[in-house]
Amino acid sequence: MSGEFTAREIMVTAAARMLRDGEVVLVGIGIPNLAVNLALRTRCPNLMLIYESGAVGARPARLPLSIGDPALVAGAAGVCSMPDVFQYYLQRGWIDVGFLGGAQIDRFGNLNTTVIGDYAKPRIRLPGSGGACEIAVLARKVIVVMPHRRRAFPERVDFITSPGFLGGGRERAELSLAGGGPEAVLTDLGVLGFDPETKEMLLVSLHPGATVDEVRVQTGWELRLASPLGRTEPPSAEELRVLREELALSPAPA
Amino acid sequence: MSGEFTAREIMVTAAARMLRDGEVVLVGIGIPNLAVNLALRTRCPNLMLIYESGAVGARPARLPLSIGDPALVAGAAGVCSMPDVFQYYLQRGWIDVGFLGGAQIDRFGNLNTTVIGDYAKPRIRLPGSGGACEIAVLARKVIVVMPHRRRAFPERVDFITSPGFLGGGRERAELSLAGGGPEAVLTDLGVLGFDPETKEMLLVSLHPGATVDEVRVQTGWELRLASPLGRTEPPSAEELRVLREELALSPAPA
Amino acid sequence: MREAMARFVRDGMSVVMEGFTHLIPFAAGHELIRQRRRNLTLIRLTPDLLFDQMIAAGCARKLVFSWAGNPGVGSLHAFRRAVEQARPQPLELEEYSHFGLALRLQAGAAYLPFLPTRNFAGSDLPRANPNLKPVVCPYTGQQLWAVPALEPDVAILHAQRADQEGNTQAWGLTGVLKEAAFAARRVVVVVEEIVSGELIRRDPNRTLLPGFKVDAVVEESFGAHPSYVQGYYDRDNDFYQRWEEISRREESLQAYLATWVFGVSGRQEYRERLGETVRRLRAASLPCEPVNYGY
Amino acid sequence: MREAMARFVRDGMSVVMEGFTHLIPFAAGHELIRQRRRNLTLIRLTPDLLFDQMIAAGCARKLVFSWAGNPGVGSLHAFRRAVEQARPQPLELEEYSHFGLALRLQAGAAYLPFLPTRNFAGSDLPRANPNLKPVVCPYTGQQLWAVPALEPDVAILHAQRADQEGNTQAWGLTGVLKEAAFAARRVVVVVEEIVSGELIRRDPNRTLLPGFKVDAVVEESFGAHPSYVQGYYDRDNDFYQRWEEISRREESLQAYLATWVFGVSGRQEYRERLGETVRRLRAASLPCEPVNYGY
Repeated sequence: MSGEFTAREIMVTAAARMLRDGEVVLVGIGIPNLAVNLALRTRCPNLMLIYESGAVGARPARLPLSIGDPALVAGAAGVCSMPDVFQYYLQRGWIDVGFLGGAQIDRFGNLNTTVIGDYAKPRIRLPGSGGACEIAVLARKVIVVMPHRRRAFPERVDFITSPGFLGGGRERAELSLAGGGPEAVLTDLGVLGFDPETKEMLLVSLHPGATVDEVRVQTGWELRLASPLGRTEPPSAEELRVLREELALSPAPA
Repeated sequence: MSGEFTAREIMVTAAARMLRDGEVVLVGIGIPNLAVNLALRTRCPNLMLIYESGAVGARPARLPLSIGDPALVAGAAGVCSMPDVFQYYLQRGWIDVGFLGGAQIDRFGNLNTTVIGDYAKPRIRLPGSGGACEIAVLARKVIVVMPHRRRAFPERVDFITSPGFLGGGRERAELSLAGGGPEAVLTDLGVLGFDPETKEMLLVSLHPGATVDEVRVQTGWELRLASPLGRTEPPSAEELRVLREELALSPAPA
Repeated sequence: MREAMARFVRDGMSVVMEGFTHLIPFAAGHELIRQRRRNLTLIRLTPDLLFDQMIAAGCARKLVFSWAGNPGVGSLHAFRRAVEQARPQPLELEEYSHFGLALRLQAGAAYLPFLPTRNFAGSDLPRANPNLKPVVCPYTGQQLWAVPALEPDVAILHAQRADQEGNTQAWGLTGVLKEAAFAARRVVVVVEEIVSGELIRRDPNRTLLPGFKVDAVVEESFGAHPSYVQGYYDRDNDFYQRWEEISRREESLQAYLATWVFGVSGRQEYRERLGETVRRLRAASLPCEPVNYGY
Repeated sequence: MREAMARFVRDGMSVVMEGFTHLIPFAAGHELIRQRRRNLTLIRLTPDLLFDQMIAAGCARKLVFSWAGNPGVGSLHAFRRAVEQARPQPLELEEYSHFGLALRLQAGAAYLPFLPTRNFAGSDLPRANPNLKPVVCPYTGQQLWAVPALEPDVAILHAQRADQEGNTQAWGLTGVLKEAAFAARRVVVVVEEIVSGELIRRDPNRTLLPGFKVDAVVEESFGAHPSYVQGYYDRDNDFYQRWEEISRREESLQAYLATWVFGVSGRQEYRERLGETVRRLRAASLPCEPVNYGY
């Protein structure tokens, strides 16, 4: 971690920078919510925020603790039922970007939020899919945000809750999944992308202060590096101000 | 026609008497609408009126010309989309009674509102199904109201828009149609029902002034009679008052 | 209106124009007639006077529909002339029931290639329309019927109000407006009033369509006449009844089009020509009680 | 509340209690715990604190769900103890994604034996749950996934208001409330206020459920706490965060139930015990503008 910002702050900032103005974004709670709200208040004033709870075009006056917060409804452009969100918005192809996180992500971008261990007799029972499976299958692109820890980056996830590129290569394409799959993984150490052919995860850019060794120690397979390897621009003063003041992000480590 | 009421009036009255209080009724325009409103204002104050347009629990302050009249919406208990009407109300089995009419009805209660003549090159092009096909298939029971004319009562309809008992006997049951099929046909001459076994149409009751001969002349097959054959109770003074004053039914012949 | 129709509707396109009795986009239809669009595939549950006029004007090659009548009055005569006598030109028909066509739009809106239904068993409709196909339930083994998705090139819809971003609110009967909008590639919404985003956002549950699904908003007061707009003006039942007389003969129908469609530059002139009728149809005041969105 | 729960919910039944974050029927759940219902199949997209409490109280034999966490906070610990350690008893799981479970209710509501979706391809969920089956599109030949209809014995739902006939209005997030109600054999609605039919009928578009689909209406002010009711009271986010601490150990969770569920006769006493919290959560005024239903 650099002296002037936390690991969590650069992770959120890097995620926010993945968004383009005018995109329709399906927002989850926690870091994705922070990232989207940061983008909305800096580079992307016309981002369209949709929550799987049914709040459309939300303009929350406070940072919501849940994706069903009343502040997401009051002042929203619309409210719709959850069957409408999943069928008319997500399945129909209107969601440009879906944000996901998880307990595990693997070499080909598959995500696990279901169990650690065997499904029938799990060592740790996680919350499950929620809307993650359908976002992974159907959103035009997926952005993953999660801290970079070795146990969270195994070569194969214990359970594919939300499909990435499956076994890599053309496997996702051959199953005709409607959405494009993961585009980037933002961690507290760097920005990762996917090889266009093999669909294997690549380290694209290192955050200030992080090293390739550190990333490799925290990754459960031999991680390939993009060439040339980039350096992430640190959060700007304005980005930090919005995060700390407007979004009340406490500067605790991620 | 008897001296004191018109053929249309007894047809509407007979139809109204088929309803039981508290039933959920899918209402069409014209005679069904008159019948339901007559029942609502006389014997069945708790009838639940649903229009396929989506007006639920309507209490129209004026007699609607169309099933989408704004008077059906103002003061209604609810409004829903047409997919909801067809799926959550009708297909789900919540419609106790559907009213239908048509250009033709046959010996087994099948209705035609599509074409006279061949489908590809029709002699007369009729409006088509609208909601009639699904009402005939899915409503718990169907009540048919139409004037008794030989050309409208052929042995076989030119086109089955709305299935009754098809070829009779167990044919409807074998196709597993969710609804029970036609229960009665109310004409300006009498009340007709269906044989519980053969599902053939029977004359159950003659309206005042009508004769069996007259009915037979106006029916395109050898119509069987129920035994004993009933006599329809004429419209009461109260029924006529509601029809003429509250529902503004002009005393023109049907 | 002129620009929106010219920009979004081209000859040969499939166009869904919905609104069940309520909110029928007549102003848009008249503009398409004036622009002499041709070979359109016109899609509506109830073709109504709107499509009767467009058929008479020669805009339509094909009709996808489920009930072609003048509600509570009788036949659509231009429709019947086209089908029975191929005048002014033949009209291809693709016919459903209301449920069937609504379900096709719902499948299109959900980007599903088909949806199942318990409807149609025993009816001759599947024989008349090969688009209705059997499908077997993977759980029960029972046979249901399926309809294929319908994805029109353009949806033209009328509503009470929208904001500049296209967030559209409608109340009263909404029919299949939402399904038509989500099923179509492009969406043009005609509204009685363009209002502030602030007003829309004070009651988000009234929003039928989100702005990102709407490609253009056209403000056209009285744009649904002779149909109606709840809270704005009543249905012109007199005109629906007069249409029987007007449309019965091709000449009187063409005379109607010459005066009321080709003879006006747009809806404003149409409305001025209606004169007293506009006042007669004006809606009474029947406001709902506000609800609280606070937390 | 006591009579409604006793009358409609019996041991062994399948019970859907919906409300996505908003309108969660806690008062009803607490009453079911007090009545010591057993062997229930509990159905909710997000089991939330409500089912964590019911699981801890021993009401549940089986859980049908799609996301079992404390939103924005962490785990549901009673749920995890049941699954990971079979404490206080084993809990059978039937697991979907939100879309999948919402679609099961939608199929049930529509009386269809199945509905198709483009979801699930590539996920391990179909391997974990044999209820997800492939289905082939009769038009395109492509493989989709299907979910079977879900038809719970009872739906228990919370809403802002209803009239004596059961016509129920809700605004803010409505999640899968409508689908759950139409899918279930019986429906009990808990509302903040029973209001006049007149008020309901002044705004029919707000009606979520028609009276004939509702078997009982229970008036229970503050009945959704610690979740929220738009326009009435805010979500008790503090309590959601405190639940992490309360539920982490079985003893403290049972102590909570002893005080706040078994230790009160009903929601009124619960509310009195909350004291200042009730005032703190009271909703601000943020009314919408009325619309006109005149014609």
